[in-house]
Amino acid sequence: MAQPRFRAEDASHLVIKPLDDLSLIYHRRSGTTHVVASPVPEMLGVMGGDPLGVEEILERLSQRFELGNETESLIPVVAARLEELAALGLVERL
Amino acid sequence: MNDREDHSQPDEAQAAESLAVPSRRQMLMMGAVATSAVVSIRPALAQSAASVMNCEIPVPDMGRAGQYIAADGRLVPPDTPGAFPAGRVFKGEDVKAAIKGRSLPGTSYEQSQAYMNYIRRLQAGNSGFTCYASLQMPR
Amino acid sequence: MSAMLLVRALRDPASVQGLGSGEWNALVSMARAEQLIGTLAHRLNGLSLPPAIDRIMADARDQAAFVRRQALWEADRARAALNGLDTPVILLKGTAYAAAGLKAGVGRSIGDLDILVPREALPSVETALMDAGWEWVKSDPYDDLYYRRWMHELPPMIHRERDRMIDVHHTILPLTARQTPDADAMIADRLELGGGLCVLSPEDMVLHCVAHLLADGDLAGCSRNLWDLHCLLEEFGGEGGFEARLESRAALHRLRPHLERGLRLANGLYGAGGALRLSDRLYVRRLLSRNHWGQETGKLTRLAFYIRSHWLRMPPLMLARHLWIKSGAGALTGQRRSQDGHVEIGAPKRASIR
Amino acid sequence: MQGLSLQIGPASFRIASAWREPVEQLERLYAAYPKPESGIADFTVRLEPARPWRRWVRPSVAICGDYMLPDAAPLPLAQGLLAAEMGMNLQMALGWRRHALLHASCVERDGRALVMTGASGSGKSTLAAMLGERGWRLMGDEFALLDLATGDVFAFPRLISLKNGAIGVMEGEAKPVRFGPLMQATPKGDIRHLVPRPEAVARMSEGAMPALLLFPRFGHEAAVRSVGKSESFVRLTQASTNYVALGEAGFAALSRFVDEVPAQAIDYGSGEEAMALVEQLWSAAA
Repeated sequence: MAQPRFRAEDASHLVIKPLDDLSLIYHRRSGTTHVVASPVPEMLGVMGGDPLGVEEILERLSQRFELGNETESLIPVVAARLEELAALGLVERL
Repeated sequence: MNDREDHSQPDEAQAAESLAVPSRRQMLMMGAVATSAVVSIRPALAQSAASVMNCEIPVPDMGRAGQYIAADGRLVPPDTPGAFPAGRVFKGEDVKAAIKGRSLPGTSYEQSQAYMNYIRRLQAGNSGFTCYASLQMPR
Repeated sequence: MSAMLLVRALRDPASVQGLGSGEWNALVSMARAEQLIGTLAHRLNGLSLPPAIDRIMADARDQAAFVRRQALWEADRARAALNGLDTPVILLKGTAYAAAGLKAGVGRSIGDLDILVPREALPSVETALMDAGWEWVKSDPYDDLYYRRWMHELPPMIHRERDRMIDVHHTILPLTARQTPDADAMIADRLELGGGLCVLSPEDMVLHCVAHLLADGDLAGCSRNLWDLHCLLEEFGGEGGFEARLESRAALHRLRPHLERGLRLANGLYGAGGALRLSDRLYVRRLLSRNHWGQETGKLTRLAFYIRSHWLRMPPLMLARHLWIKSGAGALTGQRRSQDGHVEIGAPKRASIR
Repeated sequence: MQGLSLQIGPASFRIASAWREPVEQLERLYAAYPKPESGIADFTVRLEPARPWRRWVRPSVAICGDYMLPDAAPLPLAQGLLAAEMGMNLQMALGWRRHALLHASCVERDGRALVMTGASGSGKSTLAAMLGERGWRLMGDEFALLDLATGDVFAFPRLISLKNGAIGVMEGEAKPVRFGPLMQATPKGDIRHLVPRPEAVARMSEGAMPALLLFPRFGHEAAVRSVGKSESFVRLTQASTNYVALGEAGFAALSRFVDEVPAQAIDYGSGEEAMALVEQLWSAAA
């Protein structure tokens, strides 16, 4: 089976406000407020409007951030966050 | 395509800016697979009574387990005369039926009345409160 | 004072300009009770109104915008959930009017999401929705069996995160009803909105509205439904040959008498006027039964329409059985779940009510 | 139906009752409050017999109006005043859209507001009532109204609803003429209403800049803990009945509020202890 690809909600639909350790995201299309922890805002940031697989997203994250762990071991983390975001409509599974 | 919002579109560059990363090569906490990274704000109470057909109301809540329920619904020490032992969990729909006059399942009439009086006294912050309050919502 | 005040304000917004404070108070309460406050607020937009009324109407427009956003998002979520099924998903009622940008959707209150799918797709739709977080609301086996056997929809489902209900229809009237609309034809003639969602054709949309108004419910929320019908007729009526197509379509769905009555009522109350038959007067009385405090009046008329609604849906013996079982659950005296007359409210806290 | 109209802060009500008693009580207790501008009310509250015969036989008051909870339990006529108050609160909780409505008490000094929120039994209402007798202007014991554009807080100074132990405390602070009837064994225990001081009513349309947010908790040893912005945010959304309905405007107002207003959780064991804590935190925030 081909790797699933995801596209983030267009940035114009999101209002992001960092507060402390957590950030708020107001999602205009749904009218919902989400309180999010890293790496969610960073993932949405690097995804832009592109359809991406898990590994591509991780690659983009690693270009901008020090990730600490081997990227290989972070694949399930990013995949889990994508599923979570897809259920909320913040990313769309393509 | 479904997005026919009335609000004015924000400045796209500005929105992109807010998504941008503060500084390069910053350490990013990735968290663990099983740890959810999102809490969505829900209305202070569920909008529809139907939504709580599956919800439950513990009598009493776990923090006060072991106490008995007096006829008027107050929590009293175990073995208080006239009070009923508790430690039961009722489904929202059973409570809803009880609001309309039935007895809670597996209880005598007086026992059901006592438990219902306890439930009616629930305050915000007690477990079961949201369930009970939303049972009273209009459909 | 009756809800004629509300009907007149909707039909001819300029007529409100002479109202006194007592009439304004009555109008606001009636419009809220009939779930037409958002519609009224849009109708009155731009008129010179007392400042206190301006504020109330601005609130109602904001609330309508919120309800609309929520409804369209819910439709989008259903789209995402059913994306992979290769089955048409047709929006019905308020969400359809809003998504298609129709006048009937302007300011309208919208409750549950109603969708129509082919009957043979029901099992896969059910599964896909449950995979995407919807779950059953009812757990009473009689209710469940009743729905599956006799109703035109699956038992209602609710989304466990968003607390929003979805009604999945496979036709537009209960299978027990005396009319049998041709659901296959409705689905075949759907209009694509783009992005994977559809609405009914104009003729079928009008006929669904008529069926919903007259052949299905007990006329709860009928003022709003009749306003929908009026708006649809006004919007589509300009298209060449629409009336003729509507009539032949009504014949196909066996809804001609309903269409005729619907046209008379919509014209009589909201349109240019026209002759009402004697039997229409009972409907009008039902529609107008509100006093200036917003209270329901005309208890007997309401009861008559409640019994009628069941008569229309079911053969008599089945009706007797249904009412018997339901009366145990308090359905005759308590609140019935209106077809889409969901009271749109914010989120009350019991803690705040003392 | 008997009726009266009244204005509380920015909101106005038309109240109809099938009985005279609740109307007479409201007329006495709300005597100093203005009537709605041009006679038009934002909301209608109706006190109706729960069943037709309940007008006369063991009269039972159903709380109805523009916004309703159909399953809400009716009250005996002796608690008709409470029914009216509940009816007005219900209209605000379900229908108000002009401000972010926070389930919080609020007092003002020097143009700046102290907002207190917490679960029932936290004592926020009693604390506001006490402060309102001790040099602060009471803005409300139940709802604080957050302006969506300016971030100011506005008052909703309805009658103060004193419960159980708070009744005795406040009977020692205010004159008897300011009290309503004692209603015993209501669904919320004993309740007695207190008319706010004349200044609170006279200045009820004046807003104030929020300067401090407290989460009080009664029944514990005195303690102070600072509350983070995101925790405040989540707690305030859960204390707001209209946050979600307000959409982006609500988001902007509430996220700005938690960003700008310092927040602290306080535990206290007595009213006097709480008064001292509040004064101390207030001077630190000033």
